[in-house]
Parts: sequence; structure tokens; C-alpha cells
Amino acid sequence: MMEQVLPVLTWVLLLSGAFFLVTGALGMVRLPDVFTRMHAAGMTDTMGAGLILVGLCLHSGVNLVTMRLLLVLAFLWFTAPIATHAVAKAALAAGTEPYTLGAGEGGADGGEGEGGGAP
Amino acid sequence: MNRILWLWGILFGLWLLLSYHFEWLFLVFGTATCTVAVLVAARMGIVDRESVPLHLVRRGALYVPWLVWEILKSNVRVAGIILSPRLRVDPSIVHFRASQRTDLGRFIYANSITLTPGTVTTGIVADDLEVHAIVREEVDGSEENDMNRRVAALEGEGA
Amino acid sequence: MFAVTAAALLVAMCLAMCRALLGPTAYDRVLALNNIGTKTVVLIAVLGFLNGRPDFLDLALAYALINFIGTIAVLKYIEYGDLGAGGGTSRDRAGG
Amino acid sequence: MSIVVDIVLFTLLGATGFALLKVRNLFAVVMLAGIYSLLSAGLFTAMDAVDVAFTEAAVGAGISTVLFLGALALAGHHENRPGHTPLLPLVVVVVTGGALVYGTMDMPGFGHPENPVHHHVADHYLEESYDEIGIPNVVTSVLASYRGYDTMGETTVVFAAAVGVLLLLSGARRSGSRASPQGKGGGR
Repeated sequence: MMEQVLPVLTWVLLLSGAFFLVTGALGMVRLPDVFTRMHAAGMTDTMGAGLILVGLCLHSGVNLVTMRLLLVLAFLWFTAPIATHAVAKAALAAGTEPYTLGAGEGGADGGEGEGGGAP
Repeated sequence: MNRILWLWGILFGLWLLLSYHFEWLFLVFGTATCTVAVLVAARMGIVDRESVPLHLVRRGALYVPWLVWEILKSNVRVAGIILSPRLRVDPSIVHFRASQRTDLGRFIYANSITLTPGTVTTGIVADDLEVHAIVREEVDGSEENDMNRRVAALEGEGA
Repeated sequence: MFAVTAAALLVAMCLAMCRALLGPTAYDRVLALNNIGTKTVVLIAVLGFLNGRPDFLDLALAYALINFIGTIAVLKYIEYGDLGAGGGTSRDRAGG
Repeated sequence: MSIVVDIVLFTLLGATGFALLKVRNLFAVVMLAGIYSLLSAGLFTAMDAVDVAFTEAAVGAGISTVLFLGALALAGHHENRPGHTPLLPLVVVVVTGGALVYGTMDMPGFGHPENPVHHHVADHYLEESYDEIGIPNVVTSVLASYRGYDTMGETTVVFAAAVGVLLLLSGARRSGSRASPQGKGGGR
């Protein structure tokens, strides 16, 4: 039973990981400014890398390789959001105006404060 | 003291995992390395609740699967946005209130927000989180409220 | 199937490369650099399996950490124009 | 498949190299150099030279990016146009490159088991190093034991260079009051 399910599951994980990778990269090219591209890049970091690494884990079974793959994944998931946050903060600190629908390339009314306050 | 021992144990476990050789020579090297590292950390005074958050481990085991599920959902959403021919983005900056008591809790909350695509924490002052969202309507706050509540619960009592 | 994954990784790397070349701002390039770094980590892992010798994951491990350190150094440079600056001034804008 | 990986990585490497030449913004150049290192480390892994890839990752993508940025902080981030036409250098580079490529013609096939390089001391290292030295990783025992003096001299040189660079960078920072003027949003 397991012998049949495992390869299929590996396939599914690897392929969907590849899908998210390419979609994220496509987003990096298509989206209009650095802040929106950040979301696409985050997709690669979380789902793309995550699904592929878990897929590789399933393929190799429980051994040393699995532990190392999981460590890589843990490092990625710990560091990726910090790096993303740092990019966003540095961009804002330098006065980059986030792209908004109404204002076109770079709103004229300052880079912040146009968002409604959620809770 | 307890925390120092735990830190040593975790480091030594990592050493064993990465080296995976059990001859005496390597075990002695590992022991020495971990001991020096822990002593330096202890002398710097950075072995505390924040750097060795033992109290989070048990409840964190419940939080991580939930977070992974959230990440999965928002990934699918953002993928849909990117692949749609008209590229329906409506980015804006919104603010959330973090109700965690400790810096560590707020750090986990802010990182969880960034880790879910579609939202990136751009700034944090006291308990006010500045978040850039790729589509304004999608962040009505309900999910973030849920996440906020869960991270606050993760911290537990007596922070 | 590893070949498919590796191909997808290469395509994604090419796309991220376009972003690094096009810019337009420094932050786009940093983002692309970080992104390509992540993809290289995954590529190294996948290549190990593709060649049937997944014993070199330590490299991917070291890479994941170096990539992070590099990104933080870059951003520190952008924000302060100096790698030695402390975090003291980092809160000047964050709140808004 | 691995040939495809090699070709794509080489193409990207070439594109990065040309971009490095064309781009005038030195900050972008540092970013591209980082990408160049990442790509070449991937290439080394694809060619089974894992220890070289490891070094490339640590030195090329990690340390040198940081050092470049430290230098940029002192030197500004725009490259001036060269005052002369780079014709002579181009000729020199093309001739040298051609000579190198010509040199590779005489080399035995890549990875061929009968290559002399695989039969000098390599056999001995591979077969005996664990019994002689007791370190599981052959590369480590070659570097740290068989070539111990060599490595010691090497690390001494690298250490001296690192100290020198750090002294230069930190000395300049202390003497000047440079923090604010070109600081914010430096790299664009």
C-alpha cells in the first residue's frame, strides 16, 4: 500500500512545488513594484522550496538526508521572512512609494497612511 | 541553569546530527565546541526566555501545522492573482494591533504574517504592525485576528 | 521527476535573473539576489538527488545561512550606507 | 538532464558576466557578482566539485559581497566611464583566453579514470587516509594533514589579508564623520 502511495505523493509534491516556483518567478517579473514583487518572492521561499524539500524527504525515506533536508527547510522558513521584512523596511525607509491602484506609479500622497485600519 | 543545559543539549544534538560520526575523537571535539559556545553565550547573558524559548515548544507543535495550512491557502490565492491575465492587484498598507505581551510573541506574529504570501510586515512599533497587503479586500482582518489570537495563546501565561 | 523539478528551478532562476537585470530599484535587485539564493539552495538539494548522491546537503545548509547573512549585510548597507552602523536608528521610520 | 543544467547555468553565468560589464551602478554590480557566485557554486555542484562549491558559497557569495559593500560605503557607488577605448585590453584578454582554450585541447577527457591526476597520490589518499589520519572526510585530511604546512601558510596569508582589510575599513570609518550624507537610500 505505502509502496504505491509514496512515489505518487512525491510526484505531486515536487510538481506542485515546481508550479509555485515558476509562478512566483513569473510574479517577480509581472508585478508592478518592489512591494508587490515581494509577495511573489515569498511564495518561492515558502511553498516552492517547502513542497520540493518535503517531496525529497518522502523520496529518501527516514535517514540522515531527511533530517538535513528538514534543517534546510527550517532555516529557510526562519530566515526568509526576516530578509523579506528587511527589504520592505529598507525600501520604505529610503522613501520608495508603494504602488497603488489609484495613483499609478507611486502615489503622490506619501508612501503610507492610505490603508484603512483593520482591527 | 536549566536553560543552559538545554541549550548545550540542543547544540550537541545538532552536532551529532551533522557529523554523524561516533568515534571518541569527534565526540570530544563536539563536546568542547558546544561547551565553549554555551559558555560564551552565558557570559554574554543571552541565554534567556527569548533565545531558548523552551516554554513555546509544546504549544508551538500545534501552531506550526495551522500556520502551514494558512501558508498553503494564501499561496494558492497569490498564485491565482499572478496567473490571472488582468493581474488584479490592489496593494495598500494596513495596520494591525498585536496583542502579544512579549517581544518574542510579536516577533512570531510579525514573521507569521510575512511568511503567508500576500501580506508582508513592513514595520513594527510597540504593538502596532504596519503590513503591506497585495489585495486590500483580502485582508479584512479576520484571519490576522485569528493568527494574533493563536500566537498570543502560544505565549501562554506568566510571560 | 527530479529532472522536471530542476528544469522548473532553472526557468524560475532565469525569470528572477531578468528582474535582477531590469532593476529598476536597488531593492528589486536585492530581492532577486535573495530569491536566486533560495533557488540555488533548492537546486543543490535537487541536483544531489538527480545525480543519485544526496550526501552533500551540508552545502545547501551552509548556503541557506550565508544567503541570509548576505541579504542582511546588503540591506544594512542600503539603509545606513555603512556596515558598521548599529541598530539604534532603525526605528526612526518604522511606525509611520 | 545534467548537460541541460550545465548549459542553462553557463548561459545565465554568461549573461551575468555581460551585465556586470555593462552596468555602471556599482551597487547593482555587487548584487550581480553575488548572483554570479551563486550560479557558479551551483555549477560546481553539478560538476561534482562539492568542496569547491562550498568555498565559492562561503567566500564568493558571503564574504566578498560584504567586503565589496564595505568598499562601496567608502568609495561611492557610481563607476566613471573609462577615459580611453578598451581596445588593447580586449586584445590581451582575447589572446589569453584563446591560449587557455588552446591549452585545454591537450588535456585528457574530463573525469576520465585513466587521467594522470587520478594516479599520482590520489589513490593513496583515497585508500589510506582514513587509516592514517582518522578523519572521515578525505578533502579535510588532505588539506589539514598531508598538506598541513601548505594550508598553514595559506591561512596565515588569508588571515593577514583579512586583518589588513578590516583595519583599512574601520580606520576610515573612525577618522571621517561619514554616516549621514550619502547614507540614506545609497544604492540607486
